[in-house]
Amino acid sequence: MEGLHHDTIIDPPNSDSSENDADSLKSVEETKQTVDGDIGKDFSKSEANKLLTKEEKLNLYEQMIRIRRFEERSLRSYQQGHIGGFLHLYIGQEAVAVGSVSMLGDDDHIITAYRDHGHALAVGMEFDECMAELYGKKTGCSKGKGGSMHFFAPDKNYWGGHGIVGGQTPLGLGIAYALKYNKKKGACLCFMGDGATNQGPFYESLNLASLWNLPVIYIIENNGYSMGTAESRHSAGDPLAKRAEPFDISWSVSSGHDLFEVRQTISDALKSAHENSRPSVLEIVTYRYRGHSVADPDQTYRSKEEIEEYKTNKDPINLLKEKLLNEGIVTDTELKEIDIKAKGDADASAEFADASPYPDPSELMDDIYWETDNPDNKTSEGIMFFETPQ
Amino acid sequence: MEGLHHDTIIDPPNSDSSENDADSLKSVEETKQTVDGDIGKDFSKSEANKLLTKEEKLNLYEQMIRIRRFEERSLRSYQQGHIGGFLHLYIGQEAVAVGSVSMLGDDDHIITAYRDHGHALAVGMEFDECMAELYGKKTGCSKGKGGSMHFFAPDKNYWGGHGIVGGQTPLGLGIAYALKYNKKKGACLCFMGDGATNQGPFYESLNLASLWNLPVIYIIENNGYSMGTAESRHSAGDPLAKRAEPFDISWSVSSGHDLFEVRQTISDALKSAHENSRPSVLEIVTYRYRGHSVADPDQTYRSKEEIEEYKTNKDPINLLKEKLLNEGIVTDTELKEIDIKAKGDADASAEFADASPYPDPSELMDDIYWETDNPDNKTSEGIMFFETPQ
Amino acid sequence: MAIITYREALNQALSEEIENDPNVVLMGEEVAQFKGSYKVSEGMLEKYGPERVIDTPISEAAFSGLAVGAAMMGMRPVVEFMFWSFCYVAFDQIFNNAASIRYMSGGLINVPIVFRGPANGGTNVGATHSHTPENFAANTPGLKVICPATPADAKGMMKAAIRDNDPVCVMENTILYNMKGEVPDENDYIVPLGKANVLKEGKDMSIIAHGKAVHSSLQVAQTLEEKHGIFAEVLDLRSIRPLDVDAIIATVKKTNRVLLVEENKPFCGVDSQVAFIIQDQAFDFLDAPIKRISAIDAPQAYSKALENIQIPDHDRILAKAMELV
Amino acid sequence: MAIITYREALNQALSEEIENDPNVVLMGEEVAQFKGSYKVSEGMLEKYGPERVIDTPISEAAFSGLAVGAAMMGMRPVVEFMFWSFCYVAFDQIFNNAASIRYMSGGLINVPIVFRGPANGGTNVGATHSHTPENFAANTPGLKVICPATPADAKGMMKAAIRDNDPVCVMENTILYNMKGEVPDENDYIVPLGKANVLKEGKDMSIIAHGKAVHSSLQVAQTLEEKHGIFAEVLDLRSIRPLDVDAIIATVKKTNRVLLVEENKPFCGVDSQVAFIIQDQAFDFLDAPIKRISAIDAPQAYSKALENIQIPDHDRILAKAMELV
Ligand SMILES: Cc1ncc(C[n+]2csc(CCOP(=O)(O)OP(=O)(O)O)c2C)c(N)n1
Ligand SMILES: Cc1ncc(C[n+]2csc(CCOP(=O)(O)OP(=O)(O)O)c2C)c(N)n1
Ligand SMILES: [Mg+2]
Ligand SMILES: [Mg+2]
Repeated sequence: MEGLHHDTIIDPPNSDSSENDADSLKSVEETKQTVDGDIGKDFSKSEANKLLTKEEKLNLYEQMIRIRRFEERSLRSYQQGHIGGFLHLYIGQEAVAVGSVSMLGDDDHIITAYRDHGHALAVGMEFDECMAELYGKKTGCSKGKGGSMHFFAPDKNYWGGHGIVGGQTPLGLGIAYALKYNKKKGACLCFMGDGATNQGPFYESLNLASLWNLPVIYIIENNGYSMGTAESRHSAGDPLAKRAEPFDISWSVSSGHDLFEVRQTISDALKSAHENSRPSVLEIVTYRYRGHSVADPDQTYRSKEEIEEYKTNKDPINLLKEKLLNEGIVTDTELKEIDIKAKGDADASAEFADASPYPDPSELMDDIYWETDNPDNKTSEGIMFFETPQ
Repeated sequence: MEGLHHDTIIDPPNSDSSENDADSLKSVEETKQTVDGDIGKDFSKSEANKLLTKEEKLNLYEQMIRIRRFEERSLRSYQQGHIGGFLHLYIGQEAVAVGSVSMLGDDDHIITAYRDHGHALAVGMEFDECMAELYGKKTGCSKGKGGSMHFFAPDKNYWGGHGIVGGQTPLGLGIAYALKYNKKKGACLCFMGDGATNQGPFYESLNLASLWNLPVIYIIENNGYSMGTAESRHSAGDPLAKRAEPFDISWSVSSGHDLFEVRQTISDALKSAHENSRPSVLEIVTYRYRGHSVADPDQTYRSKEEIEEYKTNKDPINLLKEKLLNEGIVTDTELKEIDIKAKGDADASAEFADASPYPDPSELMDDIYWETDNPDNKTSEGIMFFETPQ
Repeated sequence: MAIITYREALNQALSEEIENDPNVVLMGEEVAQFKGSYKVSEGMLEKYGPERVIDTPISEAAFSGLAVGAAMMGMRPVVEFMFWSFCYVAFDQIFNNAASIRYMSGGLINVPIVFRGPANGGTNVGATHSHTPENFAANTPGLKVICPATPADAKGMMKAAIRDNDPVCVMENTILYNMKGEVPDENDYIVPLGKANVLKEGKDMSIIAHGKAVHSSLQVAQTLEEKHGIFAEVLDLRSIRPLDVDAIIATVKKTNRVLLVEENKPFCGVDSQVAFIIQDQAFDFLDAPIKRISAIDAPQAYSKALENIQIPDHDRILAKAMELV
Repeated sequence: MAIITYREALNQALSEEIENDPNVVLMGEEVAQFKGSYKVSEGMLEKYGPERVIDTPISEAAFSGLAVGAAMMGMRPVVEFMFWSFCYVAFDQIFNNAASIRYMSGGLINVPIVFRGPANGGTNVGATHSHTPENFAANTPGLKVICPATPADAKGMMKAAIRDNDPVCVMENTILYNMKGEVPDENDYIVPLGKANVLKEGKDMSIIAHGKAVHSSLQVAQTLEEKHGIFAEVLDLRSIRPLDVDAIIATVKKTNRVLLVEENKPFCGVDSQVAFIIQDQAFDFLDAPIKRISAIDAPQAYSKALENIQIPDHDRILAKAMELV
């Protein structure tokens, strides 16, 4: 797999631990050593997973398959012309969002980039509001104003969906800062791509996170490519997560094909965040099956074989399915039913979106300022808008 | 020295060497081990210094003392109201600029930040043009348009003088890029402060430098403070130069109080740049005696004792002076004469600056566009300026 | 009412709002231990502690974005830029994130944040440190922009900005920091955004300005009156977005002649927009073309000999005013 | 003269200049192996190799600055932004370094560089990807800014920009990339910067536009003529800085009525400056206030239902034109 140096699990870091958080660093490091010691390790029995019930496991499976079916349906809608702009599909990466979000407590928050459908559904957003958003409809989660790249659900601790590469990395820091300021025992998971590690604000954020002991967890979803640029062509040094080390931030590399491994990785980092208010950088190796966006013809930078290889041997949904079947706790029929329901719900959401109204032209000027949306509480005077719809 | 963790020479890095430049990395690493193994080591006998003649050593001494006298004179001029805006003095750091520049060949270039008088004089700029620039006079190196922060002498491979912290780091990269593109065996020395390591573009630049094998040498002049903020309050992790490591860039930490050590450090990095087109990050530990700028009352963030301690024990000019006297190759009188001449020239430059005319109002509109400065070669039409002096 | 400096007025506003609301914090380079590079936050670290008054590394993009993230969570951060010029290294965080997140989320998220600091030329600090980006901010829907010109406004508008539920860019001026004036002590002294202020009544022409240009305009108005018997009305815009268009149109209708003065660069400076609005809404009331004075259209020069010419001064404004009559 | 697309015209210009001058290189995200996200550089990697056509990581600040540094050394880099919107993360490098280094060095250093890429809304990519910063660039002395609207101009002006010894910002439009037109094949086909173009002669009003708005304006002019017997002159500014003020004033003096159309946001958009200039220099020739149409003053919306309204379209322009007569 020429050009790809992202899919190897490497040595654990010997990051100097700063004094006040030796404990948590140790706990993270122990995990790393486990990871490293045993690449084929069965994480389903690890600390974070050993108590999962059948229902919980099925639910995790269901979340992944639902994300996939939702996105497959959205792709068809795009091809049918119902969706415009960008559509960045998460297909292949589902275990990362689902595994991560499944570990979060009430005071944990998440923020991500533009490839945000998976995280949105994982936090519990509904198909309907998401599909409607893609259709640019009034019933969309962002009233049709944000589109694919900008799903938000602050009531579910989900802060978007951000289109500028790396632009969310300081925002995630700020969420963590606010949690700490308010004495919450929470963390902010800030997702980003491998390509995003080349945006400067990420490093500024790492420094601040470590210097101020902020509970932010940067998760590099390393799918091997920044658009059409393989990791080896966009980044010097390996692995990417190691870029945290000089800032005295604990880091690790783990597999994002295995839901259980993702959960364990996140669990360790959350502990460090909750107990010692320390940041982490987690590189989670994954793969996207589709082009960068629907507009990417996907012909210049990787081979069909490479994609097939991932689909066949590393698909996170298949891997989980096999595990569950091998454990003998579920039947094929149960899994099929889940799938059928997911497809049905996806279709229904497309119908919902289709039937929903577009925002009214008058709504163009809503949601810009709190103040103009709340005229009764207006405190300023003067003109706020200089060209409005007639 | 509370808050200061910058003045310790630390363990050599075990930076993974990328394949194509193992040689040069080794040579840099060997040096580091030497540095580390022997803090009080006498670098005057090291590779880069052992062939220096008496004249050459005296010349190096002279350059340092001239920078100091120039700046002391500029401070007086500032206090007398002849100089406006900012004035960031380099006093205490002279060995870094002089040592570095003394190693450069015809195809080596340099660029720095706003604390740029030392580098400017080291590359051979004249007192007169520099002092006149501070005075905002027409005879200044930048015709009075740049001021203290913006000295330039492209004819001497000196590309400024840049006011935005970290903003020069991509420019230095570009100079190195152009050298390589033009198949020159040269490098670009890009100087920056410890505080500047917290600007994102620096990391973007490190990645590009390593990925594209560009002969840029980042020199972090670590004087312990970013304005009033001690290193330990602005940066997580130690040492700063280690931030290069995840990008597979060779780095080191060395003393900037010893001119000979600076020369050796630069020499090693230049070799790596010239022979293997590899970047380096060199942290050179130094100290500034004066406030951040002349406007800094210097009362909130460090003690008088700390400053005195440096002046007494680590002053780069004194250290060299003692060495030369101990070697018995110069007499006190010779050194005094150099000093007297430096002071005289500094005074003369202040007189020159004072006597020089201010730029004419009409010159306000010069130097903005090449095209408007070269009306005979104008290719565009239309209006270029929308408010001009009457 | 005490007579205090613009700097002290800002300090009062910041201190009072920190006391009023536990969600307010002040962060920026050198604001705490160093007391602020321009001493605006002097004494605040001692009074409010390092949780409320926070020194940052030189990482404008990260701490601006951090503050936006914190504001999304309900905090009300005040971010100091040592110079507004440094917004150029944090542009995305301010002009995309602070400005558009409310819109892109369909109104789900508010960003109650203040970005503040000096935005001016005139102190011989050269091209990169003398930007006046009020026009860039005002061009950007989602942001509000104000330029208080007096100590009282510095206090009242800063407090309004901090209490505002939207992102507000407060552009101050290092040259005004030492200016003294009467400033109400009340904790509830608020000057609402978007309300222009007639600082001098007149009938012969309107001089409209914002920021420090207000003071040069007042001097010119005085000269016009004393030396030429011309009565100029001086309108201080105070706020750029929202903009008090009513007040602008009212003065134009009264005097029929307009001179716009600003220290912004000319091309698409704030006054280009003001000029457009005036001719659009008061065309028939104009007895002469609208005239403008702005900074001379070169990068800001270091030499005082040049920069003194560059920033609109009394004589240049006066000469232009005389063209109008 | 071949009929080719705007995209092909750009490709021709870039290719010819790479062939003409060994100092010219093209760099940006996905320009080489991926053939350009909008395929502007298709085939160029194969023809000119990876030394001349260079893929970069997502590090706009670093590669923009790198290019400025290389330009200082005498190279003539062409930097592609996938979207001009991304200049927000490289703002300092463009708006400080490229713009001011010549000035701050007293003219010792030239910065012959081109920054190019699409700068437009209208494709449902939302607020952060739809910026039109031609006004920000034109506000900044030291930068030049052009917005070619036709395939021929795309070629001729891009070549002029690359040969120019100053930094030039070329703002293209993704929606125009597929537009076809006659484009001279000559290697020396140059359209000079700063020369506006009368695309349709008329006598009843002047419609002045730049970029894609030129085409909507032409349609409106046709409707005006066919449906209302009104003959509008359409002036394509082409270049924002330098600006062809003579051409602007000439058409105004001819028609006495002006409609300015742009896709920029209104407050301090390019046309606010154009309006100021017109009323300043042709006040007595104006029979009515200058009217403007710009993008609706909200962050760019994703939903096509909203964005279609947001960008000036035929009907909105027409309605405004009818107000003028
Ligand atoms: C600052 C900026 N530059 C460029 C882009 C265009 N862009 C969008 S996604 C992308 C690639 C990002 O790759 P990666 O971070 O690996 O995330 P992935 O798409 O693989 O999830 C690029 C170049 C952007 N949105 N923002
Ligand atoms: C982007 C930016 N932010 C802030 C400043 C203001 N500033 C100038 S120098 C400086 C401190 C820099 O410290 P360091 O990099 O250590 O260099 P030193 O002054 O010690 O040489 C600051 C904050 C600036 N010029 N640019
Ligand atoms: Mg990726
Ligand atoms: Mg320093």
